[in-house]
Amino acid sequence: MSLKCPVCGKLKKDPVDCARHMFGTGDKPHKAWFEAQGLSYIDLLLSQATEPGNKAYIEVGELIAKAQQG
Amino acid sequence: MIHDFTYLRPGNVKEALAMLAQHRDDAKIICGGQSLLIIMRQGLVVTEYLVDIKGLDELNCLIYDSRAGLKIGATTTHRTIEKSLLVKEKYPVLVAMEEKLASIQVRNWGTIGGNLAHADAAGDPAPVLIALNATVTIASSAGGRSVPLEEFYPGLFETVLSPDELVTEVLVPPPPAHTATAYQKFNLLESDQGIVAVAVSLSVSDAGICQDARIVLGNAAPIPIRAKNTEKLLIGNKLNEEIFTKAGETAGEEADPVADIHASEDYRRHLIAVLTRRMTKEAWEQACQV
Amino acid sequence: MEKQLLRFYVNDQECELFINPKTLLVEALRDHLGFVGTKRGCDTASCGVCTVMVNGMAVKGCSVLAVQVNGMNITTVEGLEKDGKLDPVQAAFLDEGAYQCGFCTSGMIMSARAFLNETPAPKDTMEIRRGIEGNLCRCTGYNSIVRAIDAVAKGKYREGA
Amino acid sequence: MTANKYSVLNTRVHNVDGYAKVTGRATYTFDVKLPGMLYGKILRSPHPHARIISIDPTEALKLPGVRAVVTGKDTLGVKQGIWRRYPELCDEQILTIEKVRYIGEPVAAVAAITEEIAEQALDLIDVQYEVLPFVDDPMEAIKKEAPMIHEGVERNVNVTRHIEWGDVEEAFEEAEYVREDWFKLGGQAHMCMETRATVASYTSDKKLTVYTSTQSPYYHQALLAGVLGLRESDIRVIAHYVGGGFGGKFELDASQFCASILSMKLSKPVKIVFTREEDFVATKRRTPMYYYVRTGVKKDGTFCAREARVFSNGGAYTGMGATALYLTGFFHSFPYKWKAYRYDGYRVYTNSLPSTSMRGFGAPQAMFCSEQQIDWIAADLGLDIIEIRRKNAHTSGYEVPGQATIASCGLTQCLDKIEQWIKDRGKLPKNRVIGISAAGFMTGGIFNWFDTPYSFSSAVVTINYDGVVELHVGAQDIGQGSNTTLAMICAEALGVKLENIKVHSGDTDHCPADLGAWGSRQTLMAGNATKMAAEDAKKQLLEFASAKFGYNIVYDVDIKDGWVYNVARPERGMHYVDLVKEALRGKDGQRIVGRGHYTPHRKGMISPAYSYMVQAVEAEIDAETGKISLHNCVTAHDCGQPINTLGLIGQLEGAASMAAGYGYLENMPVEDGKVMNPNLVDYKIIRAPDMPECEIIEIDTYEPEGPYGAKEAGEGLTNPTAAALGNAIFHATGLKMKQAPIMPEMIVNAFKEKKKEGGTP
Repeated sequence: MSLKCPVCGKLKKDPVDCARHMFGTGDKPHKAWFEAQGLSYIDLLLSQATEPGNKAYIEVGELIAKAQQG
Repeated sequence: MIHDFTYLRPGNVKEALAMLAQHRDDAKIICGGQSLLIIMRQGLVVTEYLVDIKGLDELNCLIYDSRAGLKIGATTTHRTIEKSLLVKEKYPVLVAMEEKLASIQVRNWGTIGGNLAHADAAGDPAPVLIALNATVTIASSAGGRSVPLEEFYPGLFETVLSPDELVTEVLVPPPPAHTATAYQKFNLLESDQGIVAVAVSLSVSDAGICQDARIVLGNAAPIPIRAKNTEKLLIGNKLNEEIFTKAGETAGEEADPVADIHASEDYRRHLIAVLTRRMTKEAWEQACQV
Repeated sequence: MEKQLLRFYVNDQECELFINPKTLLVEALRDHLGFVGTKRGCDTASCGVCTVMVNGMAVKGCSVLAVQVNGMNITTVEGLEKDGKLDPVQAAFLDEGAYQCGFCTSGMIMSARAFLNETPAPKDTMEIRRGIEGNLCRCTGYNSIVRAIDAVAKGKYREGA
Repeated sequence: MTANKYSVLNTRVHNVDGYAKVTGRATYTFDVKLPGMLYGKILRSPHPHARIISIDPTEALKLPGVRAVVTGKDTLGVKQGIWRRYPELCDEQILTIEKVRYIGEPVAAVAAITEEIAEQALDLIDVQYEVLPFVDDPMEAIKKEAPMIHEGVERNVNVTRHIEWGDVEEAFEEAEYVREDWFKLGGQAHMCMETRATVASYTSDKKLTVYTSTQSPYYHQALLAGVLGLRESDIRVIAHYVGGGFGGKFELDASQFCASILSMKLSKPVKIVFTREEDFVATKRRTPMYYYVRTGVKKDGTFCAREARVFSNGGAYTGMGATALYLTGFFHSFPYKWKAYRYDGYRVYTNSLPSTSMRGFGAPQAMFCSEQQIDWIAADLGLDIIEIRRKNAHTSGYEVPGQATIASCGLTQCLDKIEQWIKDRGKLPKNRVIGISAAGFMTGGIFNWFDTPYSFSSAVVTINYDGVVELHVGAQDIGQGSNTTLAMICAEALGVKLENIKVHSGDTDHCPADLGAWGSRQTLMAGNATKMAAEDAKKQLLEFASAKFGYNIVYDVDIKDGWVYNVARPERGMHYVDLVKEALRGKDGQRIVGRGHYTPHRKGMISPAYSYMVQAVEAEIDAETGKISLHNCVTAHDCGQPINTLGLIGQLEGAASMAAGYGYLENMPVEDGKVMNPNLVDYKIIRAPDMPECEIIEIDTYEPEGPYGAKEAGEGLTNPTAAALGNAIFHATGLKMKQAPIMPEMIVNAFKEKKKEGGTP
């Protein structure tokens, strides 16, 4: 299921891919999106970095997907 | 940055001793200066007078006498010892040690007296010379004395020299019959200072028994130390692999090394054990042949 | 501190200096006499870029007081070329590409020259390697330098060869 | 090897600066002495992290001979960095104003009439600090409770980089064997023989001349303009001879900045030379990293998926570290085809000396992990170490998805040659064992984080009346021999002898802008610019020749070895010098000028071309002491068309020496933020007796983007050696060495561990 980055509109192939893009870009507007959702960009980034699996990406991906479906 | 000093160049030993007697604690002796200048640059040594004995040719000599042994004048360079056919024939271990001491440039200018008086626990000559039972001759304007090299170092970077004294020569007794000395240091690079070093001198009786042993550990304590328990283990025995291993273990136990960035205390003990075993074996095999 | 009169020979030229006795040989050569071919690279007598010959012996110019070489003959890299002709060691370094940044080269060439004077026929390349162990080179990995010294030892640059 | 079709390329020549270097005539910044010159020294922080309360220079200024003391407050306070496109990554004030972030950070600088007085004055400057808690390990620095090193940078995460292609999860599911490992990679000092050095001379007409030891005069011209508030073109950077760089001399350093600031204050030349200790503690270093690698393969050795995570110890500032973070992730996939690949890199600020680019640029760390893990996988699956590499090797025409297109690749041939070498080596002496590693590397970076408006490389060729060619390039010779390589390319392209070429470089007043010597870019980029300039000049000459000869226009005219001729009838022609003389007359006396430039376009994310190599290291391991000695280091190497034969060998051997150092000698322990071995007694550089023989087996390929088909050599070869050594140890002992450099004590401890676990060593 392809979807757009909620910040810059870049088309991504799936929610996880989109979340990776948002973390990876990590500039001010992208970071601001996390804060606007009540999330901490840096906490999620480091939980992704230090914990096994893909938890943070999946969590954020789901959030983006839900927002775009809604 | 080297602090200013007044430079004194004595024309002979007597003059040098007079200068030391006059200036005592305010004076330092420079010979080759290969270590001294480094620590002076670091500001670790500051002196009012620097007495330069490098040019004292009366101390630049290598003399062998079958009764007295080898006399090495204090200003004799490492390179002179290394290249000496006399030394190579009588004390091959000294040549082998010198060949791996720092670099040719340092050996060309640095002297045996300066090296011993610098009292660096990682220095190469001291362990070997202690294993060879060397003594140092010390002079002062009041007279002279002779000190076994083994007793020359009371502590880290310290010697028994008083401010008015000068090392004039090193005396190495003639090698007893059926004796061999082996030396090895452990380092990462060929001619680097040893992380640890071991010198082993063994004498074998006609009956093939270890009659005497002198084992010296370098950089294994604040000063070069004799591994006396290890020596006891060897003396009176016919040596074999089992004893070599036991000797290594014992030496590792009686060493008193400290940790630094190059090696932990444990690793140093381990290396001492390995090198002691290897050098004991090497010295034994050689001693049995000569 | 009392300045000292120092008279010595640099590349066969008689030189006189009246200097602070703490002046190192390399400082006398570089700062007072302008022989800047000799470099400095450390403060621990480790790197060898300050190597010059004193009475034919390689020594590190940073570990010798200038006053200690009073009356002696110093050769620096500038003194190797004779009558517009490179010393064989210099020619061999050129031919083998035994230098890169060049900062260690002067000292390396002096060590090589002194080594070959003393050991004209080294028994193997390990002996050559030991001959230059006091000189660090960060660029070449030494092997081209060893080849250059080996070529000189093997007579490639002998007159008429 | 095929016969050489070139007259100049791939022949043995003396480097164009060789004579100056073997006679001691080459003058470095270290040797520069200007009339009235003062000497500068830098006061450095003793604390890893502290707030500066006050700096009082009063007593220092009273010392006779002291001319000036400057602090951050005397500067414009610009936070600078080399990633100029990204202001948030420009984070370093070279004379810091508010805080110090590592031990050795400059806080003040003194100018005096002698170096000694300047040094004495440092002790008289009174600095009051409020000492702050510090953190010097990245895994600690990302914790919530860690002190914040840069305001607003949460959890000290400086930069993150992510690379991904394919469906990683799916590819791991396809894998029949998965292994994961953590690695720890150390720092390494560039240890240039010439320490950082600058002579800055400012005159009241607002012109600044800066002699400095640099890899990129243009970068330093531009960076200095930014921090000093001067026009770029009013700053002249001169670097005729540079005593080594290795990636450490293209960011702004404190010698350049402080000498310039002092000179501007005094309108006198000021010289600052770093001591060896300063060069160790207060420059930058190879980036230490924690590396997590998870790899999935099929039982037959086909690579399916790889996932890697890196936490790099960034130290106090960004420097070039952001690029190293990206490149390590990219090259961790090299030189193999992965169906799916994911890399997440995190660069973390710590209170230790900053990390940056160093020869290999992140790749040696990547290869140490990757290439060892491949051998471990092969061992677990019972596969041959050459075969598993061959099966997954890059090939010409391969596209690294979304990242790069590999135009030329000789990796398979490299593997074949090394396999053959190992076979021919036969039975090894006792305690010896061979380990191998493959690697690849870039030929110049495409990225323009510096935001230069100029071409990446430019060259100007001017032909004088006597046929002598003045080649002006902005490329910088730091010992790698670029001046010679470019002269050879110029001579070949023009058809003249090498002796006809004079190279001018290392002077921004006279040479065109060029990004300089880093990332293995000069042979390809400056080489292409040079070739283009030479061809431009040649075209102008040939126009005259054609007109003069009056041949039927279907005939080609060319120049080779100084002879201008009809290609179909080579005996018909004239000497090049005679042609030049006539051509100049025809141009109303103007000299012939050719221009060339190069900027990569449409070449992917990283680089226009990639070199490949496989190395075999024959090592002796003393299992009891852990001592390692190297006996052979053989490399099969694809650098496209070799240009400078001797220079190529020298670069490869030199790379091997530095890489071997990274493998088993060059350790940079940091305790409480302090580098513990900042001198050449305790920091071990390989010396001649320890250096193994290095046989080079050249693999001929042709790189379409490179000048005459040439690509990178000399940087890439810092990548495989540490891994090959690790593999040698693995095959000798079964030990898996997960930390570089591999110190003997680690081997001994690993044996002990293994014994404890009940394994047979």
